[in-house]
Amino acid sequence: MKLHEYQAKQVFADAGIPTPPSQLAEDVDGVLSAAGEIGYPVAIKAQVQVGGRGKAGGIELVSDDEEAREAADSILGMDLKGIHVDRVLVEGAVDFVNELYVGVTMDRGEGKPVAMVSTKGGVDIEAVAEETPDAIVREHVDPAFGMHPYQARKAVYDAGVDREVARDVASVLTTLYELWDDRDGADAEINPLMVTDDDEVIAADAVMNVDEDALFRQPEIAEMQEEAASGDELEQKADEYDFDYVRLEGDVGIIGNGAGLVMTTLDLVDHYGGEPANFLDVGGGAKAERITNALDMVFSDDNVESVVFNIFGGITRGDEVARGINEALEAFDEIPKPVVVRLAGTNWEEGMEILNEDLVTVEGTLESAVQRAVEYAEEGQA
Amino acid sequence: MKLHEYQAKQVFADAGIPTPPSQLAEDVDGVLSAAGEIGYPVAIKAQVQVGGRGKAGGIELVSDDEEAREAADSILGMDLKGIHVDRVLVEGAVDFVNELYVGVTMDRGEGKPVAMVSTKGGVDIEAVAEETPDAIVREHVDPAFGMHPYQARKAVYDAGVDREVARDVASVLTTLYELWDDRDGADAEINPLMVTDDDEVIAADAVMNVDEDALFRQPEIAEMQEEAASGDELEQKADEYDFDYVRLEGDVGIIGNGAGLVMTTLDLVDHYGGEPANFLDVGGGAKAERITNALDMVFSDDNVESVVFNIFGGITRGDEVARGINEALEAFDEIPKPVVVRLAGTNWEEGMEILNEDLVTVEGTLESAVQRAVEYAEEGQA
Amino acid sequence: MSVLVDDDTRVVVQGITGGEGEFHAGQMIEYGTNVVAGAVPGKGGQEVHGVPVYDTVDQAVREEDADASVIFVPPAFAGDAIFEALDTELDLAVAITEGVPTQDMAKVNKRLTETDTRLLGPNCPGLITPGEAKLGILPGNIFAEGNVGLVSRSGTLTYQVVDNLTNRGIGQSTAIGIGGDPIIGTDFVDALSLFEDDPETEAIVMCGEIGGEDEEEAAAFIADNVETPVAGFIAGRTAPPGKRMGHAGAIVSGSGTGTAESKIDALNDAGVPVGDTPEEVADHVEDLL
Amino acid sequence: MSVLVDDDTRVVVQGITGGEGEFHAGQMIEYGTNVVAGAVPGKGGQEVHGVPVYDTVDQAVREEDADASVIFVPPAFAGDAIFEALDTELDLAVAITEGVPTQDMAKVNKRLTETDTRLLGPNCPGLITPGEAKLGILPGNIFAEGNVGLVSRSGTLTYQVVDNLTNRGIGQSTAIGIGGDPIIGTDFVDALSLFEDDPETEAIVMCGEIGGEDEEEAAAFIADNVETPVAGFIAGRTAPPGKRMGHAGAIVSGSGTGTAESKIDALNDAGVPVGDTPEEVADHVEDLL
Repeated sequence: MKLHEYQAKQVFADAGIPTPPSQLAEDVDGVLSAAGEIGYPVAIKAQVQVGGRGKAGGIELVSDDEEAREAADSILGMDLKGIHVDRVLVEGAVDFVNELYVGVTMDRGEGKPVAMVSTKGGVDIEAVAEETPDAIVREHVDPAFGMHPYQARKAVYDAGVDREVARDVASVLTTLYELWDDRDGADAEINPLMVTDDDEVIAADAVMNVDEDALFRQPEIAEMQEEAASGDELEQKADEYDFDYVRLEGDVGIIGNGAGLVMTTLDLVDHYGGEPANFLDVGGGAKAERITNALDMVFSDDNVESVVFNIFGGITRGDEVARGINEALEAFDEIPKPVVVRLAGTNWEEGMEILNEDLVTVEGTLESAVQRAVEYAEEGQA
Repeated sequence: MKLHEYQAKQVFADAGIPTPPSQLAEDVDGVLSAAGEIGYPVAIKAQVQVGGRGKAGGIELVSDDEEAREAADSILGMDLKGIHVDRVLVEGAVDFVNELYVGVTMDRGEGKPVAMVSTKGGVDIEAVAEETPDAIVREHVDPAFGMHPYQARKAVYDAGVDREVARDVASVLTTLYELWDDRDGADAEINPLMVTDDDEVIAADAVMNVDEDALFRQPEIAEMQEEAASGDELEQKADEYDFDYVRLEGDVGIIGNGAGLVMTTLDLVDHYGGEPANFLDVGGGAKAERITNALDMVFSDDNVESVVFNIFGGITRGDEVARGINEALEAFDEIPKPVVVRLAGTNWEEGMEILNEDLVTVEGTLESAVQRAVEYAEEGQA
Repeated sequence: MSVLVDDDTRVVVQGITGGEGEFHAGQMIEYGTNVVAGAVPGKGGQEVHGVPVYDTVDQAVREEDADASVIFVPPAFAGDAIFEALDTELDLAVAITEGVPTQDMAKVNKRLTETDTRLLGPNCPGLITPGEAKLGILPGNIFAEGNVGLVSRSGTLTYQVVDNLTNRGIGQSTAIGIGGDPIIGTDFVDALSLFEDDPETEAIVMCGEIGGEDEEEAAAFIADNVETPVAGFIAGRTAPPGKRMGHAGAIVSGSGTGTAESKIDALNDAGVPVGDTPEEVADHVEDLL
Repeated sequence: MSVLVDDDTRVVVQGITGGEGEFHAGQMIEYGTNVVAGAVPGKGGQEVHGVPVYDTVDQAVREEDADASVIFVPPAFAGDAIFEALDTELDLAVAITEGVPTQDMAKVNKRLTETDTRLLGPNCPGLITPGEAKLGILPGNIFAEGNVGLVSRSGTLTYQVVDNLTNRGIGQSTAIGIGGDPIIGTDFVDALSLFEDDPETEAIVMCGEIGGEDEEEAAAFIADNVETPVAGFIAGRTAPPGKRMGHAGAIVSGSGTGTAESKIDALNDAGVPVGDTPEEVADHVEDLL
């Protein structure tokens, strides 16, 4: 779960990392009053979670009321890579001489946290990682001990950070690690960490991704989640229903249990010439209501022309799935789009007995179910 | 550094460990008013750091004002194993059905922390450890990970704690470990941890010893240290001077550098028929002032008839030692007791040049220095 | 003719008094698994399905000589339950729980370097040696005894592939679901190495998916160390880069590795035929046997 | 004719810009020790006694091929400095610092199980191979080249015993001060085993003191594993039970072990003569040679 910049900055500032003064604003007047309090020049930054905000016109540096009004007018309400901008962060501009990068993430391959420092901050750090990997110093952390102070120093000195600010940068990195550790971070990054000409360091941006599986013990972060919710309506609905859902471009709706099996179903739709409309994993052990919600999700996507329901029961039981499908479809006067069902595994026979076959098309294998759904979608488009 | 019971109880209570209601009192009125607020019966407990307070008459259970007044009168001002009692803790008496023991300490042999639980609480736990070692369950903790919750449960269930209170006892043990860890504990113990007939657990005593070497990062504990100061005047003086000092029964005062060498000097005093008056280690790298303080310490002990000064310089320099001895002794019109000096190691020649040999007896070897001091002491007693 | 578990394996079920734990303990027993104990703090002395429950795993191991554990404990307590299992003398701990916080698993991962107990999972379906024992939630009836070893990151995809094999009369020596979380115990390389050392396993099926580099590493391991023939499957060919597909494993980094293409190429380079569909995987296995 | 260090040992001094660090780095160099670098955060690029200073130990090891470190860092930062040393490719780290919090050392002790770097100390005088190298604060002029290995828990007691030996013309192969803290790196058994394996060490002196059970363990080790003759000394015979004498090691638990008597008995049982005075120890060594 990714925090908005303004949320992450607050979390960082509370932990003692220096950040510029800033205020959130929702309209032009708010922007002007914030800028007045902070003092020009200020940056006006769209609070949407898309990459490359700056290049897309979502960040402007302004030095008086007139410029601020103009920038606020243009950014508030704009559509940034498909997301509507309804809030901006007004932030004191920092006069910097250097831009650094510091970050903490989980190195999945090593199975341990890694702290990173680079003097090539302020740019696309993924590109730096790709093109000049040695420009990013990586220090792995033993999660039982946590990050030792010397490790922060080692990363900072090895990265070639100036000796004048090295201690402060090491201290920011240490705090960032502790934050990442305390808050169940997935990634925590500052890019750029600006260095001013009087050797102050200040976090000009803030990224904080939190492990969704740990939100139960991060109540403050969980509270931020609502505010941080994605702009896409369908994805918001998926959040509410607590589904793993990804919207795609095609017309064959897909529902299944287990990421691997659902991905395989997508692959087969492609294999048989169709185009998947979505990825939707109901997870393990879904009960009837969850199945009903899944159908609701998929039908909410106007692009969908057919649905394939592929359940291989382990922990999930075929009878519950059948009950859910019946309930969902019996609520309609007319079934919106054809639904193909394939049930296997735990209690599949019981499921088949329960399933109202007037409402769905039943197939015995994954391959035939997908082929049938692709055919239906082609008919729908025709 | 050992906290008083009332200080340790406060620390434990702040961490969420249930303790009985209690108030500190310094006079009879204070005891009565505290007892009035808490409600009878209460225990009146002398706040002195000696073992076996109860047996020595330092703890009394009273059930009305009259008994309280009598007990307060007898305990306040009493001399408990050589320590004057000037404060008592007035504490609500707990009606218990069982007494447990829980503790956390450093297992020096293993080099790791160990959590302990026993159902034989309420008695001398050292005796239990000696006689029925299996009655104390020991769970070693990996200090990098800290104590896992399952470890607390394992210790508690293996000790045979009743299932009705096991979860609460495990929770107390977990908190005790965290406290011990956060506060740089040497030992943290609750004996007894009382179990009431409605299955509540409550810490009826509290022991907390803190690593003196870690006091620099435990400001709250360090502040308690003054209040917790030992009752012995000479040992208080040693605390002020920051010496490792132990007062003994004999008449040969001993000053040296390094615990092993000082102990060896004591052993030699004994070997040559004398009796050591004290152990005093000035530590490594002592400067002149510290040497002056050491002589002041030893002369403050009225039993002392002679002093042997044995310095083998490594980090400590002979010239500094000589300067300190001169300063200390030149301040007297008459040297109080004969001082024998033996200097070796770093800068011993420079020291010998500086040393005012009119004020001291110089010896070239440890053995001869000790023998001479023993002779002086015998002459002094004669 | 199996790896890791057989009908001698003595199983303790952590969380046996919870809904899932009780249900699947029953299913395991029904399948013939030798479930000898349960472990649930505070429930010691009870019985579930006729099996004695202990307060701690250690007690269960001591009293019932358990040598493997299956963990059905809610995610908030699963990390602790895994540590509890790892700190006994068990040979194998199987963590079924889905949704264990990644930082908890990083700590577990550290402990794994210090213990001889093997971990499978978390967020995995467990493993099964058909006809002998199943430890986990796999639907026993789709498996058949045989000589194909199967290892998979995905639970339900495993069932799908097994179904295709069994329907053709191809049985399995052991099927291992390693789980799809970012940090897991037993990985592809571990499982491949177990099957390679098992004289009765005559072919191996490896089902991977997009994200991470485990399949690439497995391919390199196969090229150097595995003589038993291997057939592969990779889920997620059509997943768009940068999108998260279900569990955390399924993120395509877009940086060359981690994509379906990179994994399939690596496997092909190691001489492993990769099927486009589960049916094609079964075709390949038939060819290899 | 030495263990652990000789004139090839390349030494980095952690904390070389502090008062003690600078003084003793000078003393070490004067003695002939090959001090190749200092390490102090923020002081990289400076020089002390003509030796280059680096910001991190890792840089010093990389740039100057250091293989041993001596740590003069204040107690609050010493634990971190020890970790820094242990996490490089150094063979040996010697921690002189007195007053390192015990819980910091418990964590260090855990790391020692995971690294190949040997730790000596903390709160120790270091070690010396007379005529070749000294790492630490021992006064070099009292030592003489020879064939007696010495290991001691106490710094100044070491000097005393060495003085008695040198005065009789008995030189030392290497003298090792292991330190008296509750948790230390190299212990008696480690040091005894090094001397036993050194063909040039013809006798060993072991100086212990009251508290703990290290001397008892060492005695058992000697009985089973050490053929080189050993003489012993135990400080604290007259210490009253329950009193703390200086550093934390010197607590007599009163429970049978840890007392001077128990240690002397254990050593005698292992065939080790124990002197009543440092002079007597020298007598024993003369007999053993």
